[in-house]
Amino acid sequence: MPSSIDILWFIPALPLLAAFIGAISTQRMRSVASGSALSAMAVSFGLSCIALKDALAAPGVHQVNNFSWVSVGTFNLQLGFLLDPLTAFMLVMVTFVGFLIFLFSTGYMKGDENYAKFFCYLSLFAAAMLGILVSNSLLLTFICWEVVGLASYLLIGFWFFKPEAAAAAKKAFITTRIGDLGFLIGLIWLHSISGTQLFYNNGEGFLETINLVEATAPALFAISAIGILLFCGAIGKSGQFPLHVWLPDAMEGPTPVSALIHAATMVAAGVFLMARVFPLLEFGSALTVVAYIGAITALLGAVIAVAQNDIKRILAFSTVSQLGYMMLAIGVGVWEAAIFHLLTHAFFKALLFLGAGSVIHAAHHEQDIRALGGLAPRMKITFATFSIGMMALAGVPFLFSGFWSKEAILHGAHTWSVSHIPFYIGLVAVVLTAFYMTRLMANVFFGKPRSHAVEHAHENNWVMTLPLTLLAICAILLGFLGTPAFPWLQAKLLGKDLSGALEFGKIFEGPGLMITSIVLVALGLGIGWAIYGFRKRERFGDADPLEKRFPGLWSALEHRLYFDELYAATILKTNSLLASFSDWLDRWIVDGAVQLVSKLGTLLGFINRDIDEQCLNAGFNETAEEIRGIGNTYSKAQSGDVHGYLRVMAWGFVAIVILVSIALNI
Amino acid sequence: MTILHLCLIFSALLFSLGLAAALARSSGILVLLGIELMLNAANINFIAFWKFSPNPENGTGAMFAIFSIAVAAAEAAVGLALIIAIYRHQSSIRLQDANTLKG
Amino acid sequence: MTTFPIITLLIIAVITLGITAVALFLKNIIHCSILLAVSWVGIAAFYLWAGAEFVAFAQVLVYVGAVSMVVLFAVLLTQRKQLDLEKLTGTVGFRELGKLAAAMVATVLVIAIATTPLTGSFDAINEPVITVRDIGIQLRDNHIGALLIVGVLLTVALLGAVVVASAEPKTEE
Amino acid sequence: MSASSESILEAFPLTIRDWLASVVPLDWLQWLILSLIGIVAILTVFGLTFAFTTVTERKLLGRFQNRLGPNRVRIFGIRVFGFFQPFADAVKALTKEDIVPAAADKVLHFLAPCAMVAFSLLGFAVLPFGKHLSLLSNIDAALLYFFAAGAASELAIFMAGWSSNNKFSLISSMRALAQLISYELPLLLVAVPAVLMAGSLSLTGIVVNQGGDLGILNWNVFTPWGFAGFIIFFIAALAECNRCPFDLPEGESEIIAGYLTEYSGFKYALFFMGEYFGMMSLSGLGVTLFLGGWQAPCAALAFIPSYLWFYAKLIVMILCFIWMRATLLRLRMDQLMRLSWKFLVPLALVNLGTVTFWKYTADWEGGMLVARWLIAIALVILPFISLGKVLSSGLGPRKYRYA
Repeated sequence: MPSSIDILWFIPALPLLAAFIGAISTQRMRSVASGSALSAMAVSFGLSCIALKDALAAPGVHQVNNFSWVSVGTFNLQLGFLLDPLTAFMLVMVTFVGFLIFLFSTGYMKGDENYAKFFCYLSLFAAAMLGILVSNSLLLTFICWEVVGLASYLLIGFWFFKPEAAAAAKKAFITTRIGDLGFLIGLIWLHSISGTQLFYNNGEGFLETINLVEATAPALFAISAIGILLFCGAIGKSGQFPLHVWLPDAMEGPTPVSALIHAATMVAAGVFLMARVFPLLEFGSALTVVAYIGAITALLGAVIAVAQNDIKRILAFSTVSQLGYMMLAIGVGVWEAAIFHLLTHAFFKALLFLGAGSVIHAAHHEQDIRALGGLAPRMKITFATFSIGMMALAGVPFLFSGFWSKEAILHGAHTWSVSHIPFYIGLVAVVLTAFYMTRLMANVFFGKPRSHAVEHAHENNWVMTLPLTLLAICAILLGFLGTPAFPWLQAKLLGKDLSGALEFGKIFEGPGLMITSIVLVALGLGIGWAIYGFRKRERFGDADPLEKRFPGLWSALEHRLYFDELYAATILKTNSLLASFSDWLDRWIVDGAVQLVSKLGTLLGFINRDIDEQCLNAGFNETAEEIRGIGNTYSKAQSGDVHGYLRVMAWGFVAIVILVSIALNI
Repeated sequence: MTILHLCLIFSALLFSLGLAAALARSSGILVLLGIELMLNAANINFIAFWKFSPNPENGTGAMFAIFSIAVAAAEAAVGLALIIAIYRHQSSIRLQDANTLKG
Repeated sequence: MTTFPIITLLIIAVITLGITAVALFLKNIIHCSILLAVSWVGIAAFYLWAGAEFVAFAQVLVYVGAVSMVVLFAVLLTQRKQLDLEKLTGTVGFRELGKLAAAMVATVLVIAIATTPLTGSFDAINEPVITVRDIGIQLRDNHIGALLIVGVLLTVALLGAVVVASAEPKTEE
Repeated sequence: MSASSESILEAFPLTIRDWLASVVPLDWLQWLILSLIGIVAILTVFGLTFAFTTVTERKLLGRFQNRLGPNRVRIFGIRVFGFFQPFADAVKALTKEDIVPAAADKVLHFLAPCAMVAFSLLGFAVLPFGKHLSLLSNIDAALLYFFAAGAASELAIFMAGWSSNNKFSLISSMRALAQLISYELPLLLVAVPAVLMAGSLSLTGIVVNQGGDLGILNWNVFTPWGFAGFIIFFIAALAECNRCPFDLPEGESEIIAGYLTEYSGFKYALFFMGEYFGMMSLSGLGVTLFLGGWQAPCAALAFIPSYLWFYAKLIVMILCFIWMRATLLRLRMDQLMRLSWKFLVPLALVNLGTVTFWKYTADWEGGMLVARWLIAIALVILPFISLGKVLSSGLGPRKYRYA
């Protein structure tokens, strides 16, 4: 039996195969497409569990399987696969949540005419994500990273006939691309410094050699800059401020896609990457940037989520906010808490999204919470599971997983030596989270139905409720993997034995840290219920209670603090300004210069002719013509002529050879 | 000056002739033929290096030449199809006329 | 070291280069294509000289048998009036510049090659022969992936060529 | 090349050649003479065969059409049923005026017939005429060489058609190009099975592979794939030689002899010569690939020298060509294309699969042997039937798109 590191590549390869099958199956073979996708995920899940078992047997050991990809002369580029507890936990989470989402999709997308294509894209997405997880090379990570971007583009724009969906897909693609540019630059820079792309290679990967680097100022600067550049990629993918704008728009895709993107995969990629290269970040001063960006994002997402009306949009902004938490955790140096929160969040957010999908499906694609209402008695399972998800997200104490992971982050932030500002921002976000989730629950499940479709809503079939139930169970149980009393997960992730640090006193450490946050959660829930629970919404058109009180603030929040408008006004404007400037430059300066030369030639010719006619009468005519000919030739250089370009290439080749030979003193 | 030098100069001259054709002829077909010649010159290099390599018995150069010929055939087919399409579009195969994209 | 192979090589090279040079600067495209077919045969002769029999025949089969035919077809399909032969040759400055560029490239390349020191076995006339069987085994064992890819590439290229060449403007229908 | 164990007859041509070559002392001169003798022998034998094939064809066609055919030519009063006709024709062609159209491309117009004959002769270099008779017997990729040489003859036809500067000629050369390219594919594809079975591209190797104790039953044509391959080969060869029913490029009744329109006198004769040489070399290839080459049909008949067997088979092939010409009508251009691309090429591809099956089941015996034959036959017949249905279905009104 081969060890699991050798078969690790099967985990992404199987969904890729399923994607291929999905790509070639016709509409009539739809069950083949979904069947292969589901079974690929199931087998991958099984393999991931084996990998997890192997990884847990030796925490703190990074098993690698490297191979040479490109070898030209002395340049040798290696790719590889890596197995350690971080990878293994993420693998299990992604394959499990992915499998449930796939299962849910078979119900949700039943009527869609591009069913097979959908599963093809889903599998491609999963394959790329799993590729990121098992990669042992920044380059391989980047390749998969881009494939994730492509797949998310395809999935968000799956209903491309809707203009909003098409626009959202483009937005997601382009916005994340901005971040990826930073990633790419960082990657190349890193390669030029360290000469390797491998994370771990028996003491030669850059994460291992980083500790040997002397902390001189240039090295510190370079490594910090690389860290920040890599973080740019994470900003794009994980929807951090200021590139968070694509994430809520991505809700235009089918709901399982939203669940997949927001819960398990795409947004997790950024956090995972940061956790993976943590030794690199730790070395420089990039972590501070990460912490502040994370804190800002956490607050921003929570604030905006308060005033949204689309059920999926609220969840999207809560994702933005939670991702901010995770980045905050990484920034303050407790990346194991970030991963813990990532795992718990993946489950309860997938649960929430699929619950929302269930609601939407039952309510005939009604997504506006003002039009829903009173669903609690009609959809009992959905209501129960959604409530569990909501309480996990809000951080209701002791029973729900979100509480434990959030606690771990806040604890880390509190002990951060640099500043306490992120910690206080986090506390504010805790209140807001509890508040907007209460608002969501009150509007969707209580009161009375406010549209015709909702009145006739009923529970969905097992394909959709089974994933909900399973996820709900996980959303509760998973928290106990990492309680302060028993930090098993953290210990495994760090590869250290933390049992010595097992202190019950930690719970009440500091200024009553845990008590504070419990109080804050209660506060949020209380305010929320006070505003939305007691006086329930009567009609669709009623203004929100908060809207009546603070109309200006509300509309700003409703418009997501005008980020889109801001970007449209600044970046897009700048872009088109730049474009028209280039146009102008080309039209007037370049072309003008060419024209000028030719005009000059003509002028010279004219002058010549005048002299000519008076003095020599004939001789210079030819010269003038010649010069005009040269002028014409110059202006032809800009003619879009293939030959011209070819010729320039030939001249360039000659020039390069000459230069090289001069340089080499031949 | 060794024999390999002679082979290489032969191929370099052939390459330059192809380049000259590609640069100085305006008919798309002839430009394409010039490019084919350049490919052939590259093949000559492969074969020459193979002949004078220390271990010619594994035949890498010849393999390369065979694949290169196959790709050149595909290139010729597609290129000529493109020329026919251009011709249908603007009833001329002068490459100077195919400058719709000029600034 | 016998001089016979060198003389053969020189004869092949001079004839091929001469034919190619003439071919590429004839006005008549048909003459160009037919002469070029001859120069491809010359290149095949070089392969034979070098002992790559299979490559030589493949060259003749592909270039003389297929590519030149397709070229002739393309000429006939695109050249309805033979009168625009003169126009096809382009302006004088354009041609001279092109030739100049090519001449520069030739100079640079020849100088680079001539000044590169090549010693050792490059002078000896060794007679490597790769048999068809060897080529087949190589293709099957070491290059099977490349072979499959080339097969797919050729299929796709041919289909693409058919599609591109047969796409008729809708207005004509 | 020792021929000690062979009969005297078998070694006879070699003996004569070696004797002639031994006259000169110098090494390289001897080499030259050896080569020249081979070339001269081929030219003489096939030149004479060409001459007599023409007259045989005319006489046979006459018989097919219930008339006598040429029977008047006499030399010194001897008339031999008019079999001296070709010599009279040669004299006539040589003495006729050579007319070159004023608008013709003079150089190409002159080169075309020469190229035609030259290219069609190239193929003979690799054919194994007998056990020891082959000009370039050591060539490894002989089959490839044969096709490479054949590929060039298309160029000659194109040159002829284009240089004549005549609409009909141009149309005919376009037709010829399209036809030759289309039929070269099935020709090549059905040659591959023989190569596969022999494991060699060398024609001698392919012939040797068809020898054995079973005699005639060892020939490729007596296997399912060989039979199908032979039929396809025969059809494609007919088309490659522009023979009826595939004589569209010449089509006297439509395009007044096509690329031959502007040729007269000896150049015209050269075209004919090239065409017949092409026919003979292709027949020779067919004999080599499928009919056992120079192998005798059974051991008892092996006392007849191998080159005579080869020649006899060649004659039979050529007679079949003539028979086809007398029997079938000319195809239309679209039918021609469809036959090749939609019928022969797919069948040839299927045939490739059949031969693979055949090769892998070489060790089946007993009942499995019967199964092997049945499966192979089914692999040949079923595609034939289904493709035939596709080919003949949906024959609507024809569209005149090309010429």
